[in-house]
Amino acid sequence: MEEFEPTIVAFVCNWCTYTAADLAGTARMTQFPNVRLIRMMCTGMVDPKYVIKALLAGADAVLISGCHPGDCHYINGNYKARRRVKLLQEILTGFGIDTRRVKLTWVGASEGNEFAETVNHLVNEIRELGPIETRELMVV
Amino acid sequence: MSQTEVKDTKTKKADLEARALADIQDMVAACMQCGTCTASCPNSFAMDYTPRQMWRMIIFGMLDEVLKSKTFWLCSACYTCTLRCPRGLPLTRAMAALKRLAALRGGEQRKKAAFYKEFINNVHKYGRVQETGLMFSYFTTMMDPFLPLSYAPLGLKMLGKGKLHPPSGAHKGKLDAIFDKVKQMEGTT
Amino acid sequence: MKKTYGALVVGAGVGGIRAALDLAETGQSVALIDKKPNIGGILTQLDYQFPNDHCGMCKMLPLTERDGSSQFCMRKGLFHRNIDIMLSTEVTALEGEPGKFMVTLRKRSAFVDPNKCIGCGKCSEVCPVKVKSDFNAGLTKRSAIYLPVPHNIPNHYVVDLDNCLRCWQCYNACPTGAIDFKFEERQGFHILVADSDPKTFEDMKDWLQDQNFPLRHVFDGDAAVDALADQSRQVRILFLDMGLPGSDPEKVLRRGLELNPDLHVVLMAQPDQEQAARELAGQGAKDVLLKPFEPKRFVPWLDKLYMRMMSDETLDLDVGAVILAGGFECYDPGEVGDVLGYGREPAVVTSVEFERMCSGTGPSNAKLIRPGDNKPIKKIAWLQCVGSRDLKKKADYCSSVCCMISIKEALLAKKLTKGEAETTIFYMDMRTFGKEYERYRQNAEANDGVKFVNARIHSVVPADQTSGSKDIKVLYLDEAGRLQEEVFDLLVLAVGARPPVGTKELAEALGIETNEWGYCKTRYFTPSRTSAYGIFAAGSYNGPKDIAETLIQSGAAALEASRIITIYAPLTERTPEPQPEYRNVSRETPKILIALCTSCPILEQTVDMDSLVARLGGLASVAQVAKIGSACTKPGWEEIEALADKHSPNRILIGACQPYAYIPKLRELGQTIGLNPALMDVVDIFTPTAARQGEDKGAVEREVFSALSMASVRLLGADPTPLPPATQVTRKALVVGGGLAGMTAAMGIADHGYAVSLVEEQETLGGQAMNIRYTLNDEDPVKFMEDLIDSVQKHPNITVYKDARVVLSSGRAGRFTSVIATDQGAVSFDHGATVLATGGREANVYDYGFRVHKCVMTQRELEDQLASGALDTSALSGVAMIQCWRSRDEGRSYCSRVCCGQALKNLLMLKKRNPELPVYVFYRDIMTYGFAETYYTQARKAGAVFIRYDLKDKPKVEFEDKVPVITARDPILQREIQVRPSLLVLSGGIEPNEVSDLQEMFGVEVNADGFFQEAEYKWRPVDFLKQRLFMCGLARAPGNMSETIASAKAAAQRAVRILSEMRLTSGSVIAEVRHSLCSLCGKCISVCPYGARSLDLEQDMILVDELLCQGCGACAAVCPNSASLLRGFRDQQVLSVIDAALNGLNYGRARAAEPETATQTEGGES
Amino acid sequence: MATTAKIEVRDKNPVAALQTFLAQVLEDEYVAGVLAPRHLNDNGALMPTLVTDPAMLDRVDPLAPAFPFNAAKTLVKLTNGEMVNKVAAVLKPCEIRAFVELVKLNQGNMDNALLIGVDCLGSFGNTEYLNYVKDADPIASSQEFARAALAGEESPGGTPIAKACMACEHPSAVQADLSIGLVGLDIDDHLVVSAHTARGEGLLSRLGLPDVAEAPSRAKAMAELVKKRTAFRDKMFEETNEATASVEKLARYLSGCVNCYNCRVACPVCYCKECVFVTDVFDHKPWQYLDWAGNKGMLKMPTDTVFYHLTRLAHMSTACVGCGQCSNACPNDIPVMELFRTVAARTQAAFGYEAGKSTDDAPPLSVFQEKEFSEVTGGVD
Repeated sequence: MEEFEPTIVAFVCNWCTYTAADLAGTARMTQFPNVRLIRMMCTGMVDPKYVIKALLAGADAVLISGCHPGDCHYINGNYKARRRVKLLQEILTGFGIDTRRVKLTWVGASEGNEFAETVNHLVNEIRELGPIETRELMVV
Repeated sequence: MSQTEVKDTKTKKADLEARALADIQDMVAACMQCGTCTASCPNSFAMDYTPRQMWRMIIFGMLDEVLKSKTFWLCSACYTCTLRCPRGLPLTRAMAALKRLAALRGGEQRKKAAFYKEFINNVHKYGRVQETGLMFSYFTTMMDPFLPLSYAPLGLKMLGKGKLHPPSGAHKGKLDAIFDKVKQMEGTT
Repeated sequence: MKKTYGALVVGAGVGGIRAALDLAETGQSVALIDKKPNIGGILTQLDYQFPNDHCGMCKMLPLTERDGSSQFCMRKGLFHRNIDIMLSTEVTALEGEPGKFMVTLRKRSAFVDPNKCIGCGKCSEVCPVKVKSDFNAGLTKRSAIYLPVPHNIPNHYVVDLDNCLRCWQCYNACPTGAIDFKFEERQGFHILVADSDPKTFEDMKDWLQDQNFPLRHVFDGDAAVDALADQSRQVRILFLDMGLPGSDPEKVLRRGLELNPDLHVVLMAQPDQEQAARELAGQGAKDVLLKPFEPKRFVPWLDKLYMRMMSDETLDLDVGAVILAGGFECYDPGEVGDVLGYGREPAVVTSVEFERMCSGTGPSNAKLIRPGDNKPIKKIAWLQCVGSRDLKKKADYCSSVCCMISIKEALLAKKLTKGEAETTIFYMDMRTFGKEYERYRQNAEANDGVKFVNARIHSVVPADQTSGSKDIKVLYLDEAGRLQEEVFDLLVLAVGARPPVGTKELAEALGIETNEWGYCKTRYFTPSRTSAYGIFAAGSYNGPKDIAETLIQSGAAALEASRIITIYAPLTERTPEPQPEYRNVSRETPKILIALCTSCPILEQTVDMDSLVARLGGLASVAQVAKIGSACTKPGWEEIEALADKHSPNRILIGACQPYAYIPKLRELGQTIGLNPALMDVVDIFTPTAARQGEDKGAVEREVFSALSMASVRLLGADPTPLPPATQVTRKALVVGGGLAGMTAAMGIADHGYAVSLVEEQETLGGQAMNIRYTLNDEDPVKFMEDLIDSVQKHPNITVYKDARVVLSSGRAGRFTSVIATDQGAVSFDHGATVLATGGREANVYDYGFRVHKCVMTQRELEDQLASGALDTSALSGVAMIQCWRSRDEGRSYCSRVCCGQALKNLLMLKKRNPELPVYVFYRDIMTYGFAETYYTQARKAGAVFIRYDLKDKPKVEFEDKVPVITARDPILQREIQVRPSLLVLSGGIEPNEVSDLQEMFGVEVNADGFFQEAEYKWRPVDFLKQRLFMCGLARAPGNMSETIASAKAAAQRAVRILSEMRLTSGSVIAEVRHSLCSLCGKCISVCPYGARSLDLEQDMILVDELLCQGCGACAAVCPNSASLLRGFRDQQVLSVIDAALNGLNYGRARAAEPETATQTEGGES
Repeated sequence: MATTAKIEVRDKNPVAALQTFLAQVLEDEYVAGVLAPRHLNDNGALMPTLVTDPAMLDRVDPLAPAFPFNAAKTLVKLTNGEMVNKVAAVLKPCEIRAFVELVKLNQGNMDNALLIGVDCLGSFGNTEYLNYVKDADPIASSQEFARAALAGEESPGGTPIAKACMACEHPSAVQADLSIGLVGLDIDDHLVVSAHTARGEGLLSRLGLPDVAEAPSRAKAMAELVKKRTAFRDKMFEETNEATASVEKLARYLSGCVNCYNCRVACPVCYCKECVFVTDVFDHKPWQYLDWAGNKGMLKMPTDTVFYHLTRLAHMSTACVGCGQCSNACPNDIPVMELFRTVAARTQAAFGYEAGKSTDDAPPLSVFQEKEFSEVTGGVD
């Protein structure tokens, strides 16, 4: 198997981070093939079961990225997301899933390079951590 | 310094002095104390009151204290403050007006005004500055015996460099027309 | 051909966009033009804005009819079905009268076909030209073909013809041939050379042979005239030599212009004939060229001339009204030799340049490093009032925004350097007069450690010449009068505002007056009307403003424009455009059509299309996978329509580039083939391929396949059931508060033909404005108020309830019912929108005992006595005024903004009546923002003495036998001074009226100071968070009469926006409840930020108000068993998208068999 | 200090004393009925019964070591609507705490219920209890059990009490209106009833029971009991953490699960009418199963097992009161309670929230602050 390429599912908010990702994309900043962007209306709508589903289905990390606190188009979506990610991290650490595999970041609309750096940093971090158990293990 | 009483000078309209002060006040009334004039004045290090404090005292009408200071005497009219004042106030003209006001008031101010007076008369009389004639008439008006001694080193150095011109009538009367015109304009013929 | 629009908005900055959106949402069609090649104005360069340091431009987007407009970040761009955006366009002429203006526009082409350009950037890489990029305020370089704003869409490149060297390298480098230099059309572009000396013609012939222009040569005047007359080969450029034999050049010129008025005549003259040529040029010749020519200059010049003539198009529009939203330019300190070292020292930058240095898309990727030597910046100074409040620079006005910009930039610098940066702001008056601005400044000073120094830097010198370090030493005079020197890494000049370039020409073209500083002139009581009726000023066009004021001014201009349109060019009752009936596909088995756009060659090269098409065919419910020409052109689109008719799919997925640009097209396609646009989607398959030409095809194909499979699986789960029916709107409005604001708002709404009930608590209308007797700019407020009250009472559509209060209000969006208790009993009133204008009053801030003294009064009482003549000014010995009395302090930490203006007004009136009267004003910061600064200068010239104090030692007031004695410390003289005036006037500022009952009735909040809390400081200044409710006047924030009128008109426009809709439809992405699953736990009610959900107790059901719901999905995430879901993002859809994303990724074992054997096309059941 | 009163116990029959106490409560016009555990058919199971006729209180036995199911959900049905007077409910502490959580979720209504808590000395599993009372008089065996437990016996009457009870650190119900103390008292002499709320005090004063001095032994005994149970609980946490330290171990831990979702039905704080795992969201299409199988070459059926447990953890771990009914209800004896209590301890500690403590503290995911948990976003808030 050639050198391990981490797979990342990224839930990005339609307003700020999707714009930054688009900017990063058009300016060709990110080079990582296995990053899958899923556009949500707001980080506040990322249901914990989506993150669990992604991790069980073999995603090495789940990135949730949205507007900076205060910038949220829907006023307070990002604050709710932060509490949900806190809950998820507390639950999943118990089962050997490193908290760094569920990452919440704030990326503004004009921060194309910031988004690229966040993705690069996360991919390198996961590359050290190694593949997630559920990549090989059939658990459903 | 105890609290100084702010005098309402405006009521005493009688004499020339109050009117002159009013003129100066009009010149500097729009000052917003930004301090650019003081900061850019080359001589401000030697002044007891900075120009900015000077304008402030004028606005408050503290004339006596203003005339006691030597700030306006040190102004060498380089016009930097007028150039850079963001409110476009004629600051150098205000300094000159203060000099005239001090000279008008006389008293121990007279001595300070003496050098200026003698200088103008000297230039008027000889058509150019006659250093020896100027200093001679200055020492006579000052009536201070030690004064010439303090100027001696400066005089010798100027003599060495050939700067002390002997009295000569070559340019006599050349500037009379200018001085007459000035008198006529100032209405003090 | 002529197009008609309701309104023309000139300038697509934030003000222009707001005005255009306001009009477009009421159903008017708007032409939004901008001379730049991008929209957004200065806001494209600012990432964060005060006072809450967030961006938030997208909150301007419409809240209802969301499908009609763009629903993504405004930095990317804007589209709205009623707005046509024309970039690089300027107004050249305007005739006609309000309601029927004929406007001619000149549209400069960008020489790049927006449909073909895919933003790959190859052209700008090869372009040799490197000029200063104005997007990065000159800090970085850009080439002649460039992206005006990196993140805007449509993201196509633009050729800057002025700097272009015509080397054609970009033309050859462009993969999709998007750059259009009109090479073929050159054959028809005849050039005639009329010169007796054959050498000029020969030279031109060989210089131009690869430009393929048809050149012809004549030797004398008559031959030239005949050639010009030959219509078959019409001459476009005539090179006319001054020494032409036969008929003299003048006759040829006149004859030529008669034959063809837009013939471009170039006079060729020897050096001695230049004078004669210049005179002749006066009669219609366009250029004069001195012989001999050299090719290096002549060929590019001719090429550019040709490009300009061929590409510039003039458009004629019929418009009802014109709104000017040109914004403002920043003062360039480099223009005159300034002592502050700008241009000489790299460490001296302007505030816009600093903004770019902090931005992610700026030169240094948001790392604070100094241009020039890239030294990390730690110690920064700001100098206020550079180019404003400066008579020398003919700008005795305050630019109102630079103080707040500097504080924000200081906080931004601290944030970027994680708090290490040391920031100092040098100022004269820190003007933080806006809502919440004073608190912003106090926080910056107290918590974030921003130092404020009251001094004016007078010169900047390099820190030390020897070491060549770029640090600078700044010299200033501190308060105590000592000369200070301080070394900084960076000095930011808070540059003031200037009217936009070209204002004078535009003003002449439109016939409007400008004021002494060059801004468009508007009157005090009609802040948005220019001197020409039917033309209005929005945003900062009539004076520099911050964003909230800009939007309010734009709202007011929009109201005036829409009033003109409804009165002069009455729209037929706007029949709501037919609700498109979509085929109900909920019964059909899902059939997906996937169309792949293959126009860009890159896709072909990097991906093996056949295997991709095959794999896509294997996806569930995919009926047909087709390759189409180029989805961005008309023919490509017809191909999709044909495919849709042939296969009648109920889901359509298109793989193309730049999905954002397709959203309006999907809506049209939906209408033509009758399929709900929510069942269609566009996926970007270009970006994954762009970067990886070299890599192996498999990896790239997997990327493209995964993007398409995720989208198709999501479409599969899309919910085809039609949207809930639109709600009827009661087209009446309720205005609470009969003061200046309430009456103006009522008039604004009533003029549009809607019924308004105006409820006033007192017995008489007028409120606080009745106490204003005269204004600073000598208008007559008393007469204005009388006329206003008279016209409100006579207005057919307004019913006024005096001495009445609203006691109950309930109902759903668009249909409210309120009960008004009047002296003749209760009246119930149905209305669709509500405007709260409950106003404010002068703060009664009196310390114990002051009230007793007759010689102490407030500014309002002083104004009364001055106006009524009760005060005999000659009997006064002196007047002292104390500003910020008990305001901008812990109890009330906000600036009431009007008291400085009122104090100056009274002071100038006192001085007018008794010039000798000494007046002392104790102040902290004189808030004469905007053009009121001139009155501050006048007050000082009139001899008023201004004494600064700060919170630490306020002026102490005692009374000695009935005369106030004020002791204070003069900061300049560093001495206590004592003033014994005969009159003491206190400025206490403004407090909002008591609104707790309205708060509870309408469910609205107030901020810490008691003023209404708006939905968003900057971007929705007159809306409440609860929709259909608007606020204006003093109840929103302190403001003078002009600002109150503007906010009232803006609120009226927002109300008209709702009443103008026969039926309000929501967006397609809204929440839904599956009642069978719902256990009424109420989690979704408390989580909804818009209060759009309510518990209906009778039926025990959770109701979603589909107009308030903005589709954020918070309710869907908080509901454990997805009883509450968001249309378009149902759990099945998202879970299957996650599966598709991870499906087929490089799992340990390569996927054995391709899924041909898996269920093919028709197999998947619904 | 809560006002307390004494319940006289005559001829060593605390159950009879409690029955008379409950009869007095029933007389009070404030109370419409009493929900209390009652032996229904001589040696059969003991079930919560709504008694309105005081005569029927004769077989009521609050001391029985039986916990058929968590009565919180029943009380929800009894209080969820407009009612004139109240229902008094004799409940175990974990039932009361579960009810408090359900009130916060707008399911139950605290105003219509009068909660009477009884010190809980632990209960047997349903089948163990049936054997325990198979041939003896149930009430006598309950008293015997109580005396043995109070004396500190590990498994009174030979059978061990349920693990959930052994690990439960809330033997006495502080949130109830009235709570009957057993721990640290001689239950043959007298019982102590203390009122914690205004309603409780009102009712207690109306009953006119004699006063009693606070027995120091009660506090000491209570502390000791709690210490013992906490020790057991912490050991259980370690074992469970060890047993589920990786996803594979978790899968093995839950390998017996057949997605019958019985643990959800038994769980008092899982309030959904239908769990999302039984709605249409999770009935997948054949091609989906084949795709999943294709990924790893095989696919366990039924799917969404570990996914279900993890999602249930995400939904209700912050509300888990540790009543143990989930393990009790699992047909394949999967130690669900241990897993859920371990994770619940972690999540509740993370948000500084204790389930069932009081109706005032809001459930953690329904509120948020502007500046919190910056470690989640890498130190940037």
